[in-house]
Amino acid sequence: MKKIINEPSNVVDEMLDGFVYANGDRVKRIEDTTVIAQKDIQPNKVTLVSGGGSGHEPAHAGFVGKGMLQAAVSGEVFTSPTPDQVFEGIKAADAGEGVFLIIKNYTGDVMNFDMAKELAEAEGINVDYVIVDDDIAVEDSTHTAGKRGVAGTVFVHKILGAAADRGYSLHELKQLAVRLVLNVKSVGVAMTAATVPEVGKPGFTLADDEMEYGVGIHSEPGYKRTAIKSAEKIAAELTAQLKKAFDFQPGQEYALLINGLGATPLMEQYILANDVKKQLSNEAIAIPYKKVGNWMTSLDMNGVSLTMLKLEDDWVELLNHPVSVTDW
Amino acid sequence: MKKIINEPSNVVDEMLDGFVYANGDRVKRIEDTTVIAQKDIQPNKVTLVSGGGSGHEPAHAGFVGKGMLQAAVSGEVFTSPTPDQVFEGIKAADAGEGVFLIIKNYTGDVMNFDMAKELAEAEGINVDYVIVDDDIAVEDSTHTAGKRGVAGTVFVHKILGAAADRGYSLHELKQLAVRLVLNVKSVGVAMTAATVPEVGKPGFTLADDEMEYGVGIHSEPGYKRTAIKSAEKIAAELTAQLKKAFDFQPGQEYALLINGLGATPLMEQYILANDVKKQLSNEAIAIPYKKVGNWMTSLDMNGVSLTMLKLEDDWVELLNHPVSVTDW
Amino acid sequence: MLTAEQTNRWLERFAEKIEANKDYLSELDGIIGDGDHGNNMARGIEEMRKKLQAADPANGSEVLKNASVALLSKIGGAAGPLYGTALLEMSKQMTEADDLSAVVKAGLDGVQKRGKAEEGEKTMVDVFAPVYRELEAGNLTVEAVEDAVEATRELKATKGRASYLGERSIGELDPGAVSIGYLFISLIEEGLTDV
Amino acid sequence: MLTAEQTNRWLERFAEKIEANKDYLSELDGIIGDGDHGNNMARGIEEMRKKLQAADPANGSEVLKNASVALLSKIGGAAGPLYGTALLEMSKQMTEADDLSAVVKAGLDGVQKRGKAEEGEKTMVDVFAPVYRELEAGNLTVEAVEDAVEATRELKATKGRASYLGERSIGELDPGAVSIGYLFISLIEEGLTDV
Ligand SMILES: Nc1ncnc2c1ncn2[C@@H]1O[C@H](COP(=O)(O)OP(=O)(O)O)[C@@H](O)[C@H]1O
Ligand SMILES: Nc1ncnc2c1ncn2[C@@H]1O[C@H](COP(=O)(O)OP(=O)(O)O)[C@@H](O)[C@H]1O
Ligand SMILES: [Mg+2]
Ligand SMILES: [Mg+2]
Ligand SMILES: [Mg+2]
Ligand SMILES: [Mg+2]
Repeated sequence: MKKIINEPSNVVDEMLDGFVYANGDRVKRIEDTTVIAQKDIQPNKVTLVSGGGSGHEPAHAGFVGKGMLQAAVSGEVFTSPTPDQVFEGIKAADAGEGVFLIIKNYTGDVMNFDMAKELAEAEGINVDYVIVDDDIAVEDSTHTAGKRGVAGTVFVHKILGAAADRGYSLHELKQLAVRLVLNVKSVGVAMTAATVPEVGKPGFTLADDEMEYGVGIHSEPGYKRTAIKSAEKIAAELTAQLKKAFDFQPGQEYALLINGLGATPLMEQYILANDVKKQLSNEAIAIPYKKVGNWMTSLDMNGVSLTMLKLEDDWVELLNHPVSVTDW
Repeated sequence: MKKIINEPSNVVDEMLDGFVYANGDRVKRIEDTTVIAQKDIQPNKVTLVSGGGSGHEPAHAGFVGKGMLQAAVSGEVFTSPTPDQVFEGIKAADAGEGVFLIIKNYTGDVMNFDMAKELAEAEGINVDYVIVDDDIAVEDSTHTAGKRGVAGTVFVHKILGAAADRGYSLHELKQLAVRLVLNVKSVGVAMTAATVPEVGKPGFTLADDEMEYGVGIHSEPGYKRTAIKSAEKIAAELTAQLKKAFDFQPGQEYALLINGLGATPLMEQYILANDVKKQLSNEAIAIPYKKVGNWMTSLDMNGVSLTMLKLEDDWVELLNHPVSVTDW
Repeated sequence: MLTAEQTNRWLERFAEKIEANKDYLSELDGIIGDGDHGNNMARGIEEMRKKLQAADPANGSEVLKNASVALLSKIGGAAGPLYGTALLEMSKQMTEADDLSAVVKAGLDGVQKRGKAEEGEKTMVDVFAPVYRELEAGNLTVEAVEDAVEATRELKATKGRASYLGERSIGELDPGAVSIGYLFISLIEEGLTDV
Repeated sequence: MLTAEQTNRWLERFAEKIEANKDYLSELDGIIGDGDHGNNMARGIEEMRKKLQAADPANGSEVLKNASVALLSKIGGAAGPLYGTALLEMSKQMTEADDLSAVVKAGLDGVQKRGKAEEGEKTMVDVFAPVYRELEAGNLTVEAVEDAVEATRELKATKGRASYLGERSIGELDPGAVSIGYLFISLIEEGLTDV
């Protein structure tokens, strides 16, 4: 295992301290917790909390700051944080107008965030939430009832963050969130599995000439294992999946996210972007917003995912709303 | 070779098209060239051009935009661009007040940029330049007379970009650049070598339990091969090298850049940041500016580098000067 | 109701089994899940031990409640809320009746309410539910628990686990079933099923 | 001065050798450099062929100039400016005198001015310089070129190449020395050293 770490059981704690060391002008760590919170949270606005297992950096701490998340809660690697930690995150974020939770659809995350919500409500904090299940690869996969939550969550963070910054109420955020989740879909491909530090070996094995479509960000099984394909063929497969799931109609507008899973260089992500462009130019749809990079990773997994969000109303504007976070 | 590409000989062209597809609101590709240029360059300011071989993404195209570079010129993978391409970059960037070139110290880059400078001057464009040689790992390495130019170049881009945006003349930029280069030093470590697509295998081989200090961003040899060390030990070694090279004095201020080389997850970079923090806290120096992430990569190399810049005057302010680029 | 001392013995034996089998549990989870169940449980167990040693509980219900809080705050993932809920519901039930099968039933109900899994979906429910039935029938044995655990091998993970590679999960034990099995085996080995 | 036809034959033979040895050149560069020399040269050669076929040059000097521009615009890296400069300076010198050794000397001077390398630093200069001396002495042979190329094997890369792993470079040929060797061998094989 070629990793730049110390004790494998300490990676989350050390990472969070390193994160605050590097970005201490913008964020702080709530003492004795795994919560990274925005400094100087503006009062009188609904605030946003997200999080989940670690290993998806820059998600979620990299999105903490004005215009996006007010707190991010980290669990152990690929393991949902516990309710008390999420509760600490909610308290750190609360600015009096209620707290909105963005949860990825994994059994553990849903249960732990739900219990935290109960704890917060018992203390008089208004909490609402959305569960993101954008991964169209498989239904009912490992760790999840229904579809998994993956890179599309990043669009949800961005748009809800902008809306909260513009003064949306908790109720309005919930309504927007529900519509977002219905309109966001992702699908990915992995060349290699991630290696969890405490496990010390890859979550599954792919031969040197194999790749797998639809693998989850915790190395959950995908929908098809095949010989390594060209970027062109990969783009064709991934966009075909999204096309089928969305049922593209002429005149529709979409936002596009190409997401590196951790070990895939930006060069390859841009090559794929070029092939996605060619695929989508065959469709009578417009892509007024695009983003490429590592946003929702899976440790050192080599692979990429494609996310599309069918745009409604002023969502492009919200995507372009200025933020002050570490990674956007 | 597990890469998401098409024809290995086409990677640069496709990457550039993908880059423009994703970031076309900010940048354009000059037709029939490998130049990515800023759209709507402000008149009456000195403009900045940088570039070099491809494979270092987001360097250099990711830094094109207001406040940083006005054009980036890409060569083939790990191969300096040709003089005519650099000349095209200079012409694309020129806004009438002269063009400043930021060159990494490799024999090929220096010669090609120098010839481009002659071509531009022959057409009446004022050109000046700086050669960045921040890598303290080795003198006179493969491809370089003297020290190599690596991630410290990114600080040079940022500070000179801000200074140009504030109206520095070509002469003032040159003076600032010379001082920057004297004050910026880097050193790195690699766990694996990069695989150039057209070559198809790693540039050198490290055993499963080996790493090498001081490897260059084109897989040039480093200064010490050793068993894999903990993040703590790596931080100790790298900061010791920088300490020796700078001769830290009480009261000095430095900017710090932790740079992932392509395949190393952000989690590990932050763990290293935490250990660097511990090392530097033993010194009577201050670190008012810090940045962590993939800035000057080496394709899919697994490794990191550490850069420090001894700060003078208003350099922190220039580092914090707002930019509108894809990756900062 | 179990005494504080009895409950401490029960949970201490459980803790020892988890620690001894930490790597085994993670390996099982590595095959059909994400390989963290042993580490998750061990983290929770360490905290539980600390909490139980520091506490001065009046009865078994309080011990379970303290353990529940400790596990909930350290396990994380899916197992954390499930163990936390199971122990908390058992703790509550213990204050109301002395019937151990009613206590286990409360835990089972809590797990199912929290996790929405039915029997047959290859989760800890597939051990929890038969254990309750055997207890009620008055013949819970170590063998019965082990049989229930073993029976998860042939189940295909569905709720929360199925996939086109669903067959990956067939032929392997469910890690949460194994770990909850240790809880009930510890109960039997400490001789607490007949008190 | 070489005629256009002669010079085209020279460069075409050179092109064939580069293409046939593209992978070999990159492999050599892979050992002591970054493994791109064969690909760099092949890219340049392809462009050179195109340019030379499209052109209608009056004499050898013009052919070399066209080739120079093509190589300079496509090779990149260190080899691009060096080949570009070498051919450009040779082209210039050819208009002034008919002496081939003076022509080669002009190329050598250009390379050294551009790249600042002395003999003995394991670069193409270590072939260029002895080739010039042999030419001047009137006995340049294929064997002499091959010997010069072979001699780079024992040199330790210094300017631009040394390192703590400098020994990596000992025992291997310098790729640029090999490729420029092809240029001069082609000249001899086309019988142009005695014209
Ligand atoms: N919905 C559920 N209901 C009951 N038990 C569940 C459910 N989901 C998961 N489990 C149990 O949790 C175990 C996995 O726990 P663990 O690996 O610690 O958490 P995670 O699945 O989040 O990684 C499974 O083996 C299973 O027994
Ligand atoms: N300063 C120099 N002077 C002369 N020749 C040089 C110099 N630097 C490099 N070379 C030649 O260039 C060759 C490498 O070319 P190439 O691999 O195409 O470019 P790069 O080194 O930029 O990757 C070397 O083998 C050497 O012969
Ligand atoms: Mg887990
Ligand atoms: Mg090169
Ligand atoms: Mg698990
Ligand atoms: Mg080379």
